[in-house]
Formats: sequence, C-alpha cells, structure tokens
Amino acid sequence: MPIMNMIEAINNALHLSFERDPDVVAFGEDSGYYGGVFRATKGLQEKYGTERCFDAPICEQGIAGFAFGLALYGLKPVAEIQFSDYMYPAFDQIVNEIAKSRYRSGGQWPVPMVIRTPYGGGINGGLYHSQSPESFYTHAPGIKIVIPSDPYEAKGLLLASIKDQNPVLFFEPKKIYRSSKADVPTDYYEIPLSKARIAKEGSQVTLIGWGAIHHVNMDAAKLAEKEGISIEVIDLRTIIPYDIETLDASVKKTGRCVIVHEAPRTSGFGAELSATLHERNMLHLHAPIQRMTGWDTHYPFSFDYEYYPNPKRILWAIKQTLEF
Amino acid sequence: MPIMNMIEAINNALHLSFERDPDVVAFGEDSGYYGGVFRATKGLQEKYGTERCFDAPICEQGIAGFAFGLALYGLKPVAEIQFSDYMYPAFDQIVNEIAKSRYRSGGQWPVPMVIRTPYGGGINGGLYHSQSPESFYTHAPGIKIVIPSDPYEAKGLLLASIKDQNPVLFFEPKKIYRSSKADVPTDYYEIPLSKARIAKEGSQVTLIGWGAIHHVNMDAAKLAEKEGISIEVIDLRTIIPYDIETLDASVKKTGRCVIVHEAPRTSGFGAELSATLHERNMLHLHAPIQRMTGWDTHYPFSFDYEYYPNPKRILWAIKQTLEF
Amino acid sequence: MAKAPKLPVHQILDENGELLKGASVPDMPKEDIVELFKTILKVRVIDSRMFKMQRQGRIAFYMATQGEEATHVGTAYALKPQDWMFPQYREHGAAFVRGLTLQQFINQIFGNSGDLNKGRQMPMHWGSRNLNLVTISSPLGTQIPQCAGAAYAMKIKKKDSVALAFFGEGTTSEGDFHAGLNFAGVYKAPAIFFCRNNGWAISTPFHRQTAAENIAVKAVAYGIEGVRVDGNDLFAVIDIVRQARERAVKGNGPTLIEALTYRLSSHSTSDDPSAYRSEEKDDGPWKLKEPAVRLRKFLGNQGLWSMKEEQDWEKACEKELLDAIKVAENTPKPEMDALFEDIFDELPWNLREQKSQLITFLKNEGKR
Amino acid sequence: MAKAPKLPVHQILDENGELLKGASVPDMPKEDIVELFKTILKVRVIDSRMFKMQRQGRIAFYMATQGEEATHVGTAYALKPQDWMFPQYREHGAAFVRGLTLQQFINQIFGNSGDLNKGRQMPMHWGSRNLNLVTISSPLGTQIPQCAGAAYAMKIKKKDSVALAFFGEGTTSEGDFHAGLNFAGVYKAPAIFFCRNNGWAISTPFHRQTAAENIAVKAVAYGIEGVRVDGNDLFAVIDIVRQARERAVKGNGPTLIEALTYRLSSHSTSDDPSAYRSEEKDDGPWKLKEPAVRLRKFLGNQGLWSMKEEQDWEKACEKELLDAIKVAENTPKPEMDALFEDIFDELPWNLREQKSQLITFLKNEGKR
Ligand SMILES: Cc1ncc(C[n+]2csc(CCOP(=O)(O)OP(=O)(O)O)c2C)c(N)n1
Ligand SMILES: Cc1ncc(C[n+]2csc(CCOP(=O)(O)OP(=O)(O)O)c2C)c(N)n1
Ligand SMILES: [Mg+2]
Ligand SMILES: [Mg+2]
Repeated sequence: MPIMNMIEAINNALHLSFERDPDVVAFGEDSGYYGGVFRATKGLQEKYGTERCFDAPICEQGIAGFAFGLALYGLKPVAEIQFSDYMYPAFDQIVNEIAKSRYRSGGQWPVPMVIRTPYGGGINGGLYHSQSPESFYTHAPGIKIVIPSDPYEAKGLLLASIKDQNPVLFFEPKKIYRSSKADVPTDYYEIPLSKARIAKEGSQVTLIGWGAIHHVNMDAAKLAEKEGISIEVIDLRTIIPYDIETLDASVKKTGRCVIVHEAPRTSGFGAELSATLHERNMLHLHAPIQRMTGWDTHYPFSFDYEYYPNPKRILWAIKQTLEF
Repeated sequence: MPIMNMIEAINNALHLSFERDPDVVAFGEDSGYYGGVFRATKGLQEKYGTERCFDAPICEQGIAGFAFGLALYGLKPVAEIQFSDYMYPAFDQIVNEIAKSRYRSGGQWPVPMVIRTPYGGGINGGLYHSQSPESFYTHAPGIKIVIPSDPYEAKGLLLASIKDQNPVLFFEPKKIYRSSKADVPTDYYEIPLSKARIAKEGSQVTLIGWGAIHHVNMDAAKLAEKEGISIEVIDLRTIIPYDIETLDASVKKTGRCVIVHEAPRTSGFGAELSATLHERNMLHLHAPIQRMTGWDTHYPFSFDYEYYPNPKRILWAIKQTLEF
Repeated sequence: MAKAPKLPVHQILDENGELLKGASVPDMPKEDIVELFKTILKVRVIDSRMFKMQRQGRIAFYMATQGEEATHVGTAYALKPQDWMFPQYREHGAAFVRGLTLQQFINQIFGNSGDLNKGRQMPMHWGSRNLNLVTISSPLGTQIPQCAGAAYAMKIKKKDSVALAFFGEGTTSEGDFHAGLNFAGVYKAPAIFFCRNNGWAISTPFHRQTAAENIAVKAVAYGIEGVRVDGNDLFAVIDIVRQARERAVKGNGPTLIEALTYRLSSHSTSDDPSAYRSEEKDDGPWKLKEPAVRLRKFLGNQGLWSMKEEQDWEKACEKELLDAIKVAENTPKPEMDALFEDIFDELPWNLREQKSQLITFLKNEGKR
Repeated sequence: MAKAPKLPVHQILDENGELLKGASVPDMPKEDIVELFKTILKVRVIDSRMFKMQRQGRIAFYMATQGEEATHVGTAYALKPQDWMFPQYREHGAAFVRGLTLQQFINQIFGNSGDLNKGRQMPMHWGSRNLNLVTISSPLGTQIPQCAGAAYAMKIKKKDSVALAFFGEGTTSEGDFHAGLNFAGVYKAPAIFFCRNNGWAISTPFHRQTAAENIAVKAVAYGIEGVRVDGNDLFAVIDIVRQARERAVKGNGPTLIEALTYRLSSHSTSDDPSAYRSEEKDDGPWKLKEPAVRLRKFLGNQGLWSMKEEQDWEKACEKELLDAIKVAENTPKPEMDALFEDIFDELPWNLREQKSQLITFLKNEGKR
C-alpha cells in the first residue's frame, strides 16, 4: 500500500469516482486546468475532459446553485469551495435550497452532491484562511457534514460521501493536507458515514474531536497517559448525523468528557454535543462536560498559538473534569 | 400611555430615532414609499424624505453590504430584511464583514448598525416564512442579537440597539406583530441590552425563552401553577451577549431548567445555553436541562401545530425535570 | 460611453387583436390557439376564485397572475416535454399547459395528502418531477443558477432539451441572477432565462429596482443573447421562446428574454396595491393591453371563438374548480410521518427519537 | 440582438513612451510625474524584496503587483484626500500615494504591535482610517456594495467626495459586484468601481471568468457609465479617474472603469503560475507594455529622469525598506489583550472569562 498525504488520497478518491461513475463531475474556482489551488482535482481535466472537470467563475453562490442544478438532473457534482471561509456567499443556496429541496418537494427532487472545502487554522492564515465554520451548517437539517482526520479516512469518507444519496459538506483539514501521511489502498473502499471511530480506548475520560484536532487530542491523550490518566479518544468523522451510540456508550463508561474544536466556543458544535450528552447521560457523569475550543473571537493572525487548542490545554481540561 | 401593537411600537421607535438623530437612515425592500410589507417604516419617507428612508433593490447581500458602507461613513443604518428566511444571501456580508470589521481593522472601522427582520413560525407560513434562524448568527463573534417579546420591549430594545456601538441583528416575532399589545410610552426610552427579564418569579423550574415563545412559556407556567408547580420565567431579550448572571442565579435557585425555542433543536441556541449552564451549575442541578424546541426538520406548512412548541409540551418537559 | 444597445420589442398581435404588418402567427394548429386561450381563461377563473377563498379563510395564501398569463402559457407551449422549467411562483399557466392537473394544483394549495409536496409548502409552490416542473421555492432568484446547472447537465449528456427559468424583474437584482447568467454564458449552457417584467416587485416599481434601461440589455454583461418581447402577445412569446430554444439546443448559448407585461393583480393575498399605485394611472393603460383581450378579438375575427363559448367554458372551468376544491377539502392532511421524512433519504436517530416524542405529545394533547 | 457597445480603450502614452497623436498629459506638475514614477519603482523594490523574504520564511505571505502599478498609483493620484478607497489587495501603490508610511505597511505584514490592525490580519490587509483607506478584507467583492453605501452616505451628507472600490476582473463574477453596481446605479451614488483586468484570477483566464466581451460593458446592466482604459498608461488612468470623479461629484452617477493590465507576478507567494500559463506566450507581450517601461522612456525623453537617478532611487528605497523591516522585526507582537479586544466595543463576560483562562494557560505553558 502506498503512503499518501491527504491531498493525494483525496485526489485518488476523485480519480476513482470519475472512473467508476460517468455522472461524477468536479468543478470550482481554479479546479479545472490547474487542478485546484491545493491540487486536489489534479489530472481530472486532462484525463476526463473539460466537460467533467472545469473552472468556475469566482462566485460561490453560483457554484452551489449550479451544483444544485447538476444534481437535480442526475449528475453527481463534487464542487470545491476554495476555502471554507468563502463558503458564506453560498449559504443561502446551501441552507435554503440544497438542504431543503428533497423535503419541500415531498421527496421528488433530492440533490445528492458533495461540496468539498478546506478548513481550519493553525497555519498563520488569520481571519479568512483559518475558519472552522462547520457548526453553522449543523443547524440546517438536510445536509450531512463529514470531516476526515487523515489520508486513509479522507479517501474512504469521500468515496462514501460521493456515493451517498444526500448532500454532503466535506470539510478538509488543510493544516494536515500534506503533513498527515498514511498507508492508503489504491483500490476503492468506503468508510461508512455516521460511524465514529474510537481511535484509542480508555476508561477515565472521553475526548471527542474531528479533523486536525483529532491529532491534538491523541497527543493530549499521550500526555495524560504519562500522568497515569486513561483517555478514550473518539474521532467523530461525521458531524451530522453523528454517531450518538458510540458517544453515549463511551460517556457512560468513562463518566467524563472533553470536547475539542477549533471554532469559537459559543454555538460551536461542542455546544450541541455537550447539551445532548448531558441530557442523555447526566446520571453517569462525574463532572460537567468540558469544551476546549477556539475563543469567541475571530481568528487572529498574530495569535495563532494563543488561539489554537493544544495538548497541554486539553490536558488541563481533562484534569478539571477529573478533579471536579 | 397609548396601547400599541408591536408594529406600532417599532414604527414609533423609528420615528423617534429619525427625529433625534439625523444620521439614522432606514431602507430595505419595499421599506420606502410603501413603508414595508409589515408597515414598520410607515411614514418615515413621507416625513423625512427619500434620502433617509428608501426602497432597496431585491438583493439582501446588497442591503447588508450597503448598510456596512453607510455605517462605515458614520451614518446609522436601520436596514430591513423582509423576512429572516431571506437573510442568508447576506450571510457573508453579516458574518465575514459586519461582524469582523472592527476586529480586523484593529478597531479602526467599527460598523454600528441595526438589521431588523421579522422571524418565526406559528403562522402557517411553511418553510420560507416561519424560520427562526437566530442561532446561525450566534456563532459569529461581533454581532449582537436582540429579540423583543412585546411592544413595550420592542420599542425600548430597538432604541437601545440603534444607540449601540455595535452591529445588532434585531429579530421581530412576526406572529405577535399585531396580536401582542401593551401600554407604550410615546417618549424615548431604552431597555438596556444584555439584561434578561425575570417575567415571573418562581422556585422550582427556570423556563427560558424569547420572542413569541415567551408568551407560550408564560402560558405553560400558568398550567404548571395550576398543578402547584412554581416556575420562574425568563425572557432572554438579548441572545448575544446574553445575561449569564441572571441565568446562573435562577438555575442555582431552582436547580431545574427548560429552554424553549422555535428553531430546530440541533445547534439551536438552546444547545449553547444548555451546555454553558450545565458546565457552570452542574452541582446545583437536580435534573438535566431540557430543551423543548422545533423539530430537526424544515418548517412544515401542514404541520404547524405539530411543529410549534405549545404550553402542554412545555409542561411535559417541566414535569420531566421534576420527576427526574 | 457605455450606451445600452437598442433592443426592439418583438410583437405579432397588436392590442386590437390584429396581426402586425408583415407579422404572422407562429406555426401552430388553430386548435392550439384556442386551447391556449382557454387555458388563459381558466387561469383567470382559478385566480379569482382562489382569491375569494383566501378572503373567506379557506386557504392560507394565494398569488394571481392576471394580465401576465401569456408569458407562461406561451412559453410552456413553445417548449418540449423534455425541457425543464424552473418557475418563480406566478406561472401556473405553464403548469397546466405542461400537464399538471387542476386537482394536483389545488391539493398543493391545501397541503393535503394528495399534494405532491406532502403538504410541506405554502400555496403556489407546485412542482412535478414527472412533468419536469421543478418544485418552486420561495427565495427569489435561487432557481437561476440552478437552471444553468441543469442546462449544463443536459449539454454534457447530449440531450435535445433546454432548461428555462422564470423570474420577475425584481428578482434580477439578486446576486443569484448574476451568478446564473454568468455561469450559463461561460459554459454556453442550453438555458433560457425568462424575465416577466410586470413593472412591480411588490410595491417597488421597475425604475427603483435598477437604473438599467431595461432587463434584456443585462445580457450584454454575460455575453449572451438578450431579447425583448411583448409579454401580453401570446404569439410573440411563443415565437421568441422557440427561437431561444433553437439557439440553445444548437449549441449557440443561452438567451435572456424580457417579456413586457403588467401585474394587474395585487402582489399576493397579503398585499394592498392601492397603498402604492393608482388603479387608474398605473394599471389603466395596461388593462387595454392584456393578453385575453387581444386573443379574444383575434379568435373572434377568425370565427374561432364566441362569447357564448366563453361563457360555457368559464362555467365548465368553474365547475371543475369547485369539484377540485371539494375533493381537496375532503382529502385529509398528510400522515404525521411526513413531518419527519425526506430530510434525508433515511431517518437519522434524532428524527426517529423526535418522531416518537411527538407521538407522545399528540396523544397527551388529545390529537391522536 | 443584444450587441455589446463598442468601447474604445483610453490611452495617452504609447508603449514607446510617446504621447499619442492629439493626446496630452493630464494637467499636473512635472515633479508629480516623477514622483509617481518613483512610487512605481519603489513598489517594485518592495515587491521583489518581500517575495524573497517570504521565501526565506521571514514573513508568512505576500502578493505583488508587478506590471499593474499604474492602475492604483494613478488612481490614488487622481483622487482627493477626502475620497475613500476600498482596495482589494493588489493596490499598495495607492496606499503610498495616499500617505501610508512604508513602516506602517511593513508592520502590517509582520502583524506586530505597530500594525494599525493590531496584528489581526494576514499580510497585504492594510488600511488606515486617518487616510480614508478602508482596511482590506479577504472575501472577494464584499467591498463593492460597501463602497456604494459609503458613496451614498457622502451624497446625502452633501460632501465633495467620492468612494472608489478596486477589484480584479475575477471578482466581477461575485454576486456582490452585481449588488454594488446596481445599488449605486439606482441611487446615483458618487462611486467609482475600478476594475484591474489583469487577465488572470489565480489560474483562471478572463475568458473562463465571463463570456462578456469585456468588463466595462457590464455597466450597461446597471445604467451607469462604463469606460475602458489602458491600465499600464499612468496618464490615461489619471485622466479617466478624474473624469469619473467629476461625474460622480456633479451628481451624474457612478462609473465602472476597466483598466487593461496584466499580472506579471504570480498570484501570491503560494502560487506557481508556470503550472497554468506560459511565460513566453502569455506574459511576454505584456512585459513590453508595462507602465514603468513607458514612463521611463517618457521621462527620459523629457530629460526628467536618468538611469543614474534610477539606481540611486532604487538603492534609497532598498535602504528605507531594509530599515523598516529591521524595525518591524524588532517590534514585539501586540499584547495578548489584542486577541480579545474589538469584538465589541466592550468585552462581554464570555471574553473576559476566556481571557483570564488564556492567561492561566499561557502561564502553564511557560509562555508568560
Ligand atoms: C430572497 C428573497 N427576498 C425577498 C423575498 C420576498 N418577496 C417575495 S416576492 C417579492 C417581489 C418579487 O418581484 P418580482 O421578481 O418582480 O416578481 P413578481 O412578484 O412581480 O412576479 C419579494 C421581495 C423573497 N421571496 N426572497
Ligand atoms: C469570496 C472569495 N472567494 C475566493 C477567494 C480566493 N481568491 C483569492 S484571490 C482570488 C482571485 C481573484 O482574482 P481577481 O479578482 O482577478 O484579482 P487579481 O488577483 O487578479 O488581482 C481568489 C479566487 C476569496 N479571497 N474570496
Ligand atoms: Mg415584477
Ligand atoms: Mg485578475
């Protein structure tokens, strides 16, 4: 099995999809000839022609609306939004249209599609190249949200997303696009959506994260272990609809939970997880669920270190729950 | 003191602002000559001219962006989005621009403004005339969110919002635009932002809501009282930044809490409140905080009754927390 | 100096029902002309009855299309069944021409279990997958880039078909209008963008919507064809849409059509136009130009139509309508399951739980 | 048929530094021509040095404007100090002409405590309230309706000023472009929309951005003035912006200016243009047309400039720059307070709590 970085794994998944299904098309700003600014769609146009992989004008609302039309007609668009920070002009098309089409038409007009977009901080990108906006979309019923944490995951989850019968927002942790490497089979495989992954079993505290943060959580778990604390680390993978069974079971087992994400705390997805897990597992909890998150500020260029959750802070939160 | 409905109170507040401050301007789709489809801006153009109160082309992203420019230059725009369901095309201007301008410029370019918009269900409006999208905006630091529950509140909170030095989204519960009536002083007065209102004191369960739901909560409290249950009803008024002191104190006192909102449950603002109140008050809680909310669906035309929280359901949730 | 190109307004039938000099009726059987005229009359019968129904509180909401019927009736006729239409909301004539039954239309308004949308949307949000009528959604302009996408899909699938989006002149101000026309232009998608310029967007007149001379010139911004047509002239509409269709399927790119018409009705049942326009000054001149007047004269001159036939036809429409309303009123609302279905292809755990919670509530509330 | 109007490209100075027949230098002191030329050279010195700095890992990011300097240097010169500019990101020449100091510019790139933005944004996001330079933000096109709003505010406040937005041709595809120009058109706001058509939007060439013949014709869609200018001709740019300004302050409405130029540099330090364009075929012809070549010849012909002066000036610029960099590198980053300030005018409770939590963390991490 070759070792791939995340971009290579995503690119590989796209090539496989194009090969297997002639209805898959990919487009976005600079996605065609150039293969995308992160080169995720590299080689697709060369191999499959300008009809199936093409450049979009700079217009995110257009990209989302156009993808809607393609999906309605029965194609399977995999659209790229160049940075998730720039997805908001498409918010109406995503939240009012893509999310609602199946429902409002009584099931007549589903629009299965994938919108891929790089997200996240830790790269000195400042306000507009660091955002983790996944939580905004969690409040809109009708769209799935998937976030992979490494190349193997990225390929399997992307292939499952392309196969899925619903619209999927696929957020890619660009911080680890090239740094995360894994053995990735060249063949087609899917990782089922809505199944979380217990990356490390443990007994004292459940640690939940996704994307690039998952690795920070793993590091935090190592720090904790050095101090004799046993951590269960869960990579959520699918944010909506998420795997409540795995979370409930883990929290019931450990009685303690820390949720970590990059996005600002207020109304970040940690809030929903915390509220739901409290509601369902109160009697099993030895301490309130903690959130270790980005601050309630915008992403500050010169304070990347201060902003981004790190293993020591997560350890601090772990200890808080243990000492509660 | 005259009795006004909510539209009259809002209209009165706008007239007072126009009179006191020549920099206040109002605009939106049909806001000028006609005075708005709900007539909130009625009489402003007639009295103050087309320069200060005017119609906008049908373009919500334009309305928000244009308001940004007005505010930047020192005017105080009060823009109207005809229905909050149609605010999403402006999401980028609101979340990436209006919310971030002060911060990204090091404080050089604040954009104080008000965006008013009718919201909420219970009116047989279906998917696109019933939404309660406030929670989407709570995840964007830098914008205040205010929701009045009656005409007296609407006037005082709107005047405070217009005076405020920050961007404010002012969501108006259109379900009770005309049905809610109150004595409203004709003079200028402000109700301070970020102060919740204890509408009814009680000892056993804290009930939190805002907007039209506040009245449903009051009705639920009456039902509960008939069964000998003492409810403290809080009208949150300002959603961001909300009044944590009042909430903490109430929850500490009662040890039980139900949060009610119209929006879908997942990542509705109830999630943030629940998470935060659990984190801070776990040891005082006798039961997990309950959320009684809209379902995780779109707003269904033919199931308005089934969708909208009602007093009986709230009573049910109250009893759940009591019997926990 | 960027002068807008002067664009003539295509017209065939004048306001007196006479053919313009040198103009001829588009190639179509005479019976079809009668049929389309009858559809226009039927739409009027429906509009006026449904308006009253709303006033009586029997339906929640309604939007009439009085005066604008030729724009959509003609367009639908000019298209082929495999062509897709993305309506805005004021084009139910197109639905009937395409084959939506009156019962389906009325069921949608009632949101009952016979509604193809399962009762989920407000009145006037019809649509049918079988008929290639994309279900209407309220946010303005969103259908425009969607239409461009569907058209592009047809192109790369090498179909002999086009996608057409209807919208009002007010909607051209939305960013999505810009997006849709630009994408369609760049990809030469077989799309038709049909603007009903009916003079008003609720209370806002055309000249406060844009400073452009007209809507059709906006085509220049996207390198696509732009044409103007008398939207109250059924023949001219059919002709111009056929031309646009031809251009599209031949690979010559999209067309923006501006159809000049007038919203004789109020915006919707929620609207009171007397607050912002004068019946005499604003509406008056347009009442003389409306499509039914012209067609009635034209068909009368040809001996194809009489007032007697009109009265009979209107009576028949009225009866069909009242029957459909009765059926709709007696059709139960959708099963409660419909509240939770179709968010995704399958019910996720949260909706399963919420559904059983609602069942508990409804029992508790004596509703089940 | 909606034919786009033919718009001439305004030009004064040809590629050999000669005035076109019948053309004359805009009314301005000779020293100002020299000054502007020197600014162009200075921008080049900065661009090439900062590019290298990024390669050395000393700064995070950079965007050069090589070949396009005349567009913004000329524009800023044609405006008055009370006029507002909303830049996109590739117009730092305008900042220097307006009075932003090199030190301020460099401090912004370093995000240090001397940065007017308090270190909050990536490099190339300068701005200064004092200088009426609206702080840059990354999302493309958002500044366009904002500029319309500011211009309208000037109009109703009866100021003798205009608001100008810069943007690239790629950005004209955004919905916000449509919004901004349409609003400005309807309200006749004293706005100028200045498009640098530099041929490329990252890897996307103009003809894949829009099927329109050019950008200026898009003015027709908004009923506003649209003009084209040789963006590599400093004099023509000054002339055309002055005309647009005149029009605006006289109440004759906004102008869309399309300046034809070329992005000789890569898009940014993250970009590799060799993957999508040919230096020889694509860039080659434009190297001959770039603004400095022309001005150098023109000034040389007039005896106003020599190669010796150029070398001295470049050396002086280099020195000033290195000094500024040294200062910037030695200026500490902003106080941690700056992370939490300016979300609102006052710190709300959650930020107060979070700030004290961060202080705990930093102590714990040995960072404080
Ligand atoms: C995005 C959005 N903004 C606002 C509205 C509210 N609204 C409904 S219809 C309408 C006027 C539309 O005018 P036009 O496009 O000219 O169509 P017409 O009603 O004249 O047929 C408005 C503003 C909406 N439905 N969607
Ligand atoms: C809303 C948004 N979408 C995408 C981007 C990413 N992006 C940054 S610059 C750029 C190209 C802009 O091209 P153009 O407007 O022609 O300006 P130029 O770089 O040529 O000066 C893109 C796509 C962005 N910054 N904002
Ligand atoms: Mg209209
Ligand atoms: Mg460009």
